[in-house]
Amino acid sequence: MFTPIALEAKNLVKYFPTGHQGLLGRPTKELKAVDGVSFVLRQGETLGIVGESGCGKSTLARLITRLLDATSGEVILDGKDITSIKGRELRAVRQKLQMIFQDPYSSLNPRHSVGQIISGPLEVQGIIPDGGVKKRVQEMMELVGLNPEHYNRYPHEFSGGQRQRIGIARSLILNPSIIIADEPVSALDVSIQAQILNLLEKLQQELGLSFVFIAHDLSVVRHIADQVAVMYLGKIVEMGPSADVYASALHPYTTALLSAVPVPNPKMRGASGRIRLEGDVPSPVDPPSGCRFRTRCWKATDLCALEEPALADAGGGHLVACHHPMEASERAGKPHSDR
Amino acid sequence: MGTAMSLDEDLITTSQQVSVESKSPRELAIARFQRDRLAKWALFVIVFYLVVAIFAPLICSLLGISPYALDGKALNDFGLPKGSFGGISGAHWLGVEPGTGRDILARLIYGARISMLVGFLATLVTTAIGIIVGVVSGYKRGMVDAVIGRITDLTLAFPSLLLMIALTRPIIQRLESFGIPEGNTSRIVYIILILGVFGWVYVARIVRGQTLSLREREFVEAARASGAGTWRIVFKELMPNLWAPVIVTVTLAIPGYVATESTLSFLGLGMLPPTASWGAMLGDSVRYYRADPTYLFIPGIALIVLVLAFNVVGDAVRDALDPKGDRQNIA
Amino acid sequence: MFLFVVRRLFFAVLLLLAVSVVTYLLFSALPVDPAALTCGKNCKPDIIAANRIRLGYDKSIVEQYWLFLKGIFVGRDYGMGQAAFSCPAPSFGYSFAQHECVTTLIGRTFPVTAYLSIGAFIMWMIIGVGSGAIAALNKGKWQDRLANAFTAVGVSLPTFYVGLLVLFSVVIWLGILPFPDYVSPLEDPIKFLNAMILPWLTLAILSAASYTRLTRNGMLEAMNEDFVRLGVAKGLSRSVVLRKYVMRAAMVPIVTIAGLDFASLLGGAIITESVFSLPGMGKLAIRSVVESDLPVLVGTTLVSAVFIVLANVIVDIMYGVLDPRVRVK
Amino acid sequence: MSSQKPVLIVENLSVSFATPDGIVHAVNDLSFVLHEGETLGIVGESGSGKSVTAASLMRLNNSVTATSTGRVVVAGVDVLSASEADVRRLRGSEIAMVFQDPMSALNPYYTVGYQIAEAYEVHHPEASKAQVNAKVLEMMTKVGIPNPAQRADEYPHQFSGGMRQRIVIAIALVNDPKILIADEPTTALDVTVQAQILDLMLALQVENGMAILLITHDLGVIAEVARDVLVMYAGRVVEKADVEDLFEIPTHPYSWGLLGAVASLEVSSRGHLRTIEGTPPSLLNLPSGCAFHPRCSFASENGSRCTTETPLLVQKGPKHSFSACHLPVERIVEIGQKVGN
Amino acid sequence: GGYDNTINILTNGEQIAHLDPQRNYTGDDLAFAGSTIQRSLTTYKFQAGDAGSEITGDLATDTGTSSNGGKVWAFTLKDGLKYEDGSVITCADVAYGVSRSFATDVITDGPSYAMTYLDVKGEYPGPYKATAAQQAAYDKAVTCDGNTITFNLKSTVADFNYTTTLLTFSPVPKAKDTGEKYDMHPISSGPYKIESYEVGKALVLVRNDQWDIATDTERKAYADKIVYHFGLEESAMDERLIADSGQDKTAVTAGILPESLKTVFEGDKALAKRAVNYYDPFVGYTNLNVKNLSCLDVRKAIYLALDREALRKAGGGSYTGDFADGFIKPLMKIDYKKPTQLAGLNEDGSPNVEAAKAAMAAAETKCPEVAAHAKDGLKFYYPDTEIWKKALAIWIDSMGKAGIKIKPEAVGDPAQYWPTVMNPETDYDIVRGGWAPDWANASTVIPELFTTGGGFNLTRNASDPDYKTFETKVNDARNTLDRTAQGVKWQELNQFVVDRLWALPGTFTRMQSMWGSKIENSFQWGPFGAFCYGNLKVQLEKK
Ligand SMILES: Nc1ncnc2c1ncn2[C@@H]1O[C@H](COP(=O)(O)OP(=O)(O)OP(=O)(O)O)[C@@H](O)[C@H]1O
Ligand SMILES: Nc1ncnc2c1ncn2[C@@H]1O[C@H](COP(=O)(O)OP(=O)(O)OP(=O)(O)O)[C@@H](O)[C@H]1O
Ligand SMILES: [Mg+2]
Ligand SMILES: [Mg+2]
Repeated sequence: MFTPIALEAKNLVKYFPTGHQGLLGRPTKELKAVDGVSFVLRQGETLGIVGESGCGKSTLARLITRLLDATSGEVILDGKDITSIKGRELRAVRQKLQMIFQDPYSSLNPRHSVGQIISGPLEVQGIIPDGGVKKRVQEMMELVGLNPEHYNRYPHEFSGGQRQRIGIARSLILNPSIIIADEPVSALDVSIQAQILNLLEKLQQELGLSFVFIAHDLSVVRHIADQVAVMYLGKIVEMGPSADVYASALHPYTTALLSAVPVPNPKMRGASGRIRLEGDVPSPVDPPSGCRFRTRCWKATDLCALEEPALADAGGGHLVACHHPMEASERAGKPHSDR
Repeated sequence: MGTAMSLDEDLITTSQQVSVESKSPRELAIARFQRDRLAKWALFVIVFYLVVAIFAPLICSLLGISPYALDGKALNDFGLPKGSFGGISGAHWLGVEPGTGRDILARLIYGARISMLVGFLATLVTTAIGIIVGVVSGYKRGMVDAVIGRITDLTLAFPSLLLMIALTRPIIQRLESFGIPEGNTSRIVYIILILGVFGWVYVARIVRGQTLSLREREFVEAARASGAGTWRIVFKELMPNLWAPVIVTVTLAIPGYVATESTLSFLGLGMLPPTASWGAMLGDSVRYYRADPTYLFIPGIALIVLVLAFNVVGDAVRDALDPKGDRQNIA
Repeated sequence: MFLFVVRRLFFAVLLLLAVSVVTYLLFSALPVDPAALTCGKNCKPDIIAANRIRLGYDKSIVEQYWLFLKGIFVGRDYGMGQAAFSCPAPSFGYSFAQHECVTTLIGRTFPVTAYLSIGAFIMWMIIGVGSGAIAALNKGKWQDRLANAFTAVGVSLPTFYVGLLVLFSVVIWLGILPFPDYVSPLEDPIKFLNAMILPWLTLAILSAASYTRLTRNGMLEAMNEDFVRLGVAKGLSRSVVLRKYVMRAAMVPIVTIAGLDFASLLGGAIITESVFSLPGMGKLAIRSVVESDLPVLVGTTLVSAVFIVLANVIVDIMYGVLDPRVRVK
Repeated sequence: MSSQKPVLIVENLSVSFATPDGIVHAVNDLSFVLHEGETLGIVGESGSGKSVTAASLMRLNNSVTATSTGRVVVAGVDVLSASEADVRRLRGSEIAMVFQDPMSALNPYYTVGYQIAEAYEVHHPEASKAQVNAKVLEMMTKVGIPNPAQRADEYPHQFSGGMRQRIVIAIALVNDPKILIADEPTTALDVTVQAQILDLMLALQVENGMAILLITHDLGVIAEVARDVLVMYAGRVVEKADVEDLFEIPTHPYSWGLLGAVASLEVSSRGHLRTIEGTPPSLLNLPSGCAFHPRCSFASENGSRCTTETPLLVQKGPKHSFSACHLPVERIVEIGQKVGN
Repeated sequence: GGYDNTINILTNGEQIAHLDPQRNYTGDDLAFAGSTIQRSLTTYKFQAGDAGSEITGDLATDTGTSSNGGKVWAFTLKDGLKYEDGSVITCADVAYGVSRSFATDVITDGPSYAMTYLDVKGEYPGPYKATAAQQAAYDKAVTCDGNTITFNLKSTVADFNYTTTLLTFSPVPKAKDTGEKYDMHPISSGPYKIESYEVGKALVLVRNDQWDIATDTERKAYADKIVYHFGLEESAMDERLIADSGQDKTAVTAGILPESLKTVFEGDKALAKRAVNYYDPFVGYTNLNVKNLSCLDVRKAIYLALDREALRKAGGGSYTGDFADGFIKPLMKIDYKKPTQLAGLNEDGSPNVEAAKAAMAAAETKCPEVAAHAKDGLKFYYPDTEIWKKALAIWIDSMGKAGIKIKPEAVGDPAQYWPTVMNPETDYDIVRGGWAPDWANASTVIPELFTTGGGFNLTRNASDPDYKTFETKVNDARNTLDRTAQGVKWQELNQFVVDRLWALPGTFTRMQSMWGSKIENSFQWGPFGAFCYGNLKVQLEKK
């Protein structure tokens, strides 16, 4: 654990005002999209964030990249809180901190050529690289596995995987040190997903990048992440080294999540010990008191309703926020033992 | 899993691009447009009208006609054109204007200048304001959007035609006192101004709607993430995506404004004599539906042809620009 | 929902106040002196001065506006002695050109405009939605092109031209109908219909256009929706799917726009009323412009603003009624 | 293979679309049989023709632009050539469908109860109001919607994605169809909800004995649910096998790639995932011969055959696996065994 | 079939300018109100042709008696005169009515003859504001003695009994006077009364059963009902009369649009029989702003260059009138003599460009500033209608040929035209004009149009060196008691103005009217140039 810290989030909170009521139509409620998230991203490592739809993953990504302003909390980059910087300073930070988006279709401006798209950040930052913009863009294209001759083509002429490569090239052109990837492969076909994951890993190794990698697919995260954080309703419920979390999940939610993933092995069909969660994720407008997962948790007790469990280290940097973490014995029937 | 790993290498082959040679959106749009024969004709009509308008003096002098020359000899004792079909003759191909004997063809050609000028300029002004306001309010949302929204409501709440008429004189006077040349110049400026004041709202609404959906697209966020400011996003990222809806509005707006000019002319707020405009011709001609029906139809048909041409072109352009236009249909 | 309506109404009232201020200011800035206009041909400066006082134009614009506003709620008196008269609340002022309280004038002309608007509305909805549906169901075929051409011409030709063409062709060339001569429907419904059918038709031709477009595009869009496919997959017949699924979805934007169009018609179909000699509010308004009859001008402008603003509120509420997704918020 | 009686027979189905850019051959020469109570899975990448196939089975494709050939026989009726009235009688009663996106599959303007009732009434015009209501509540209860009496009067947008998909399933099953086509029924849902929905479908299948045609791109889902599997690539079936066989000894290079590319929870090591390089072909301009050959690393083993000759679907595996590949059986089994579980 | 015993009057106007008798001052409206709902002391005979210009007693038993050299006029009211409510029409009511015309702040637009002629001492602001003393002063000027009303005038007015045909001298019962609003519902003293009046829609007159035909020698009241239809589309009106169906068979309309003239008069014979084309009392002319155009040569150049023939064609051709030779129409008989015309002016109305250029050349040396002004551009105020647009085009074209420029100044709304140009602050060079005498005496023309005190002087000629001479001559003519001698003086004054060209003579207009096939008695009433509305008759179906 001597790797230096690339980025640190401290107690990040984002509430969205919602619900119009009252004569003047002032919003009266708050949607707690991200509610006190802290993590540390170390240099050259990948932090995977998983969680179901609406749990606040994208909001977290937008908070870190300053696409949204945090309600409270800090994002520390190079020892400095960047949550309230503005103008030139912010623009400088943006060189270091880039983002890859989920949808390779909507994240590329259909009216811009590939060259324009990839060089966009250079233009915005007012950087003219040695050898000219075009050369640099073409280098980037080669790096991500695109044919540099396609410089003048338009996004619709590319397949989903290639488009995602364009997006990646755009995020790399400023030589960032940290990349926040918000579900970069969710929209892609399986065969293409693998190409992109491989590419990201290759880039990380070659360029020494640090990644925050967001996904709802646990298998994908497992593949790429060093550390994993599991989110539920705006909070991190479990976080730790990837291997630990997957092998011995402590939070009931993590366990359920893992067991819900269909296994591509018909022989495992109907395996016992599968945990099926009831119902849906509650509304983030008025989340359950105490532990937010308690409404769907089979282990919940009265305590869970009264007291919110803190995210505490259960050993080896494996953090969990649960009053009744899973025991080793409970995981016995876990379906994912090696075959 | 060792076997799998070795196989991994087997499977990786560098395969070349297999996508068909495809065109840029622009080329694609042009190709789509060119497939539409009707649209090409319509475009030809518009260009023809434009050329005629621009080169009106040249064309008229080539044809040896003038929009101002009175020809009392072509009129009978009642001031109506002599001969049948509104006095159509070798000298006056489309007949003469009742009352003055001026050549209708020449007036139609010159009238196209004013009508198209008003149509195009008014459209330019309304779309320019509309686009900017629409994009800004759609993109900025919040306070800006709310304020613009209230202004929109306010503008829409007024009966525009009534105000247009009521304000003609005072505003023209004001304009002239600002040094805008008296006469038709100040009238054209007024018409464009007032159409602009009331017309931007419609464009702005459409553009705002489009912008609202565009800004949800991730490429806008991507631009922000790379540090782009509002202006860059509005002009570089959003604007290029707004052309399709805007072009359609424009093609409907131009003939619409030509019609408005004629309504104002009908209400006695048109161009000053002896200037010809289609509006004045329409307003004048309806009175001769019995005495000189030929005259009644000539400016009307000229306008209808233009309107249809714009419409066909507008639709074709929209279809051509719509990336999924051709694939959208079931039932 | 209740709060929503209250809030919308509250904003509507604010908006109307703003409209009234702007209208008042705008028209006070007109280079006409109402006092001089009411003073007649053999006018002398002292008469103008007297009239100015009698009409309240001697006061500051703010005070005038205040009196005007007050008049709406408590009525207003003019002049004194035997020549005095008063306009009871709600008073929008007094028209010297027509020797009537503006409210009376509006009250008298409004029904005509209302009949005109309602009839035209029904007609253009039938024509517009009908031709839009035909166009959508025959996308790309001649029916579609025809509907398209029809709408284009409708949108772009000036009202007076279409109106007069309709009038002349139906009445003079074809001789199908007598000349329209407005009679109240309460008096003689047949004559009333005779007088209204052509103006209805004119407005319908002009306005149906945008509805044809809206319906066509709305339906085509709806046809691509998954839920329409599910409707078909349920085994529903084509007509049921079209009606309950496609039309229903296409109707929402149509109804809302129709509400606004209807409201602006209520403010006076100026040209149509003039062409067909209908004694409606539009004609009243245009006349007040011609005669610089400021009180009537302000009054009609405000009344038509009231309709538009109200229609906006109603449309918002309708939106909720029509679209359950909006309703619950 | 199932010995039960066939409920759906598809023979040489081809579907093409006339687009301004040319003819899109979305489905080519597809044949399969679906038996009573059976679950047939179709996997394939985006654009491989899965949804078009599903739509063809109910004749939902646009009649103007789509041309379908072949035969689709349901309850003795050839769906592709029957009259509209005949097809309508089948839709919803014999053969029903669950769509991919529960967010857009329900009509936003009607209550969910109404939409279920409507589906029932079309095929039961004689049913009384009370019967219909009872049926609605029964179905909602069946698909696991708590508090059905109250929720029947709510609108789709008031339901979560999972709940909506349950409603869609209720609509599909209200007439006890013999065939249920589920076109990516869980793709839009979260894993925990996906698990709920899959469980529900299987439970209902057991109860009703219907046949399910499950379309997905998720091999995990296939592995959990399907009995037989069709693997589609570029509008063609490239492999047809029993699910266990497929995972054990896949017999087509594309299947190999697919299985290999799946990031698995179990792979503890990080590092390279196997990939299928290149991108799926354009259906407007399919590669000659085997459509997969430009992405296939084994194509060279067959000389120029792969680029000139379209392989037929023949039995290739040791078991009942059918594959459309020019590689010799031994080579296929050799590689298939390495790739399989 | 399809028609009743109802006269339908069609107009595109929105209302009758004034029904308040003291405010009514338009030929057509005077003919209408005076023949239907209001009676004055005297009236023109309800007859066609010259007979129509003769006056007779109306409320008064005769045409009045003058004394004191025409300074005192007395009229005796007939017996049995009643208002529509049955109350008796008294002398006091007439006196009160006349007094109303002094209240010019409320009673606007009416003729001001009562104010000019009556010998009221001191200020009299009309009955609404008058103090007791002021009222007493009025009551001295207008006195009642039983049924006899006596007017004391400031000076001799030889034809005061013509003045009393104006409805200014119509009675108004004080108790019923609603001031400003009286205009909408005046109490009837004639054979008809107002049933309803909606501006922009219709005025409906029905029989007034309190009116006694025995008291009235002129009014016949044939029709049961008279409906005035307002706000009709202009061209539609002509079409309705041409079509002549249903109710329109008993319709009349004043004025035919130029574009319909050919159809009406040269189309169908039967149609031509239902129309009339006659000289009305109007003279159309063009005012020149003498203050700006202070140079006679420039004015001559304008007149010579003007294509009057083209102008007339634009307005409908020769049917619409003859080229005027001055400002007094031959109809005026005794006051008319053809003036000698400007040298070089073409009789046929065509322009004389050469002469115009010569005049301009002369102006260049004599009055270069004015000539320069004319070249720079003369402001021509015109009402923005299609016909006037064409007229302006002709003006621009004709003047251009003589090197004179016209700057068109459109007054958008025709209704605003007069208020705009009458405004002393409006800086025009040229404005149109048109005037008809109040009665057959040029004293209601020349002084009105060309003296500074005139009600319709748009020539701004006070600065002209000849003006003083002119004014003296006018006063002389006015004070000439002998009508023939007076007539000669008006003839000379007409020549004087024609020579000075303060205004350019235009046309002696003719008026065209049409009526439905079932209308009788549709003669044009000379003094008003209008139908004698009250005596229009419906030709009822023979049963
Ligand atoms: N701009 C916003 N205004 C209001 N609410 C928002 C906004 N953005 C997100 N939310 C809400 O915040 C919550 C978290 O949203 P977020 O997009 O971060 O979730 P997510 O984990 O990324 O989900 P998904 O997997 O669907 O992308 C959701 O309930 C969402 O509705
Ligand atoms: N109406 C249509 N017109 C033209 N082409 C169509 C039409 N519908 C589908 N296609 C084309 O047919 C091909 C197969 O589409 P289909 O929707 O069946 O794919 P899919 O396998 O369901 O993919 P996904 O996993 O993305 O749903 C695609 O290339 C698609 O573009
Ligand atoms: Mg997200
Ligand atoms: Mg699909």
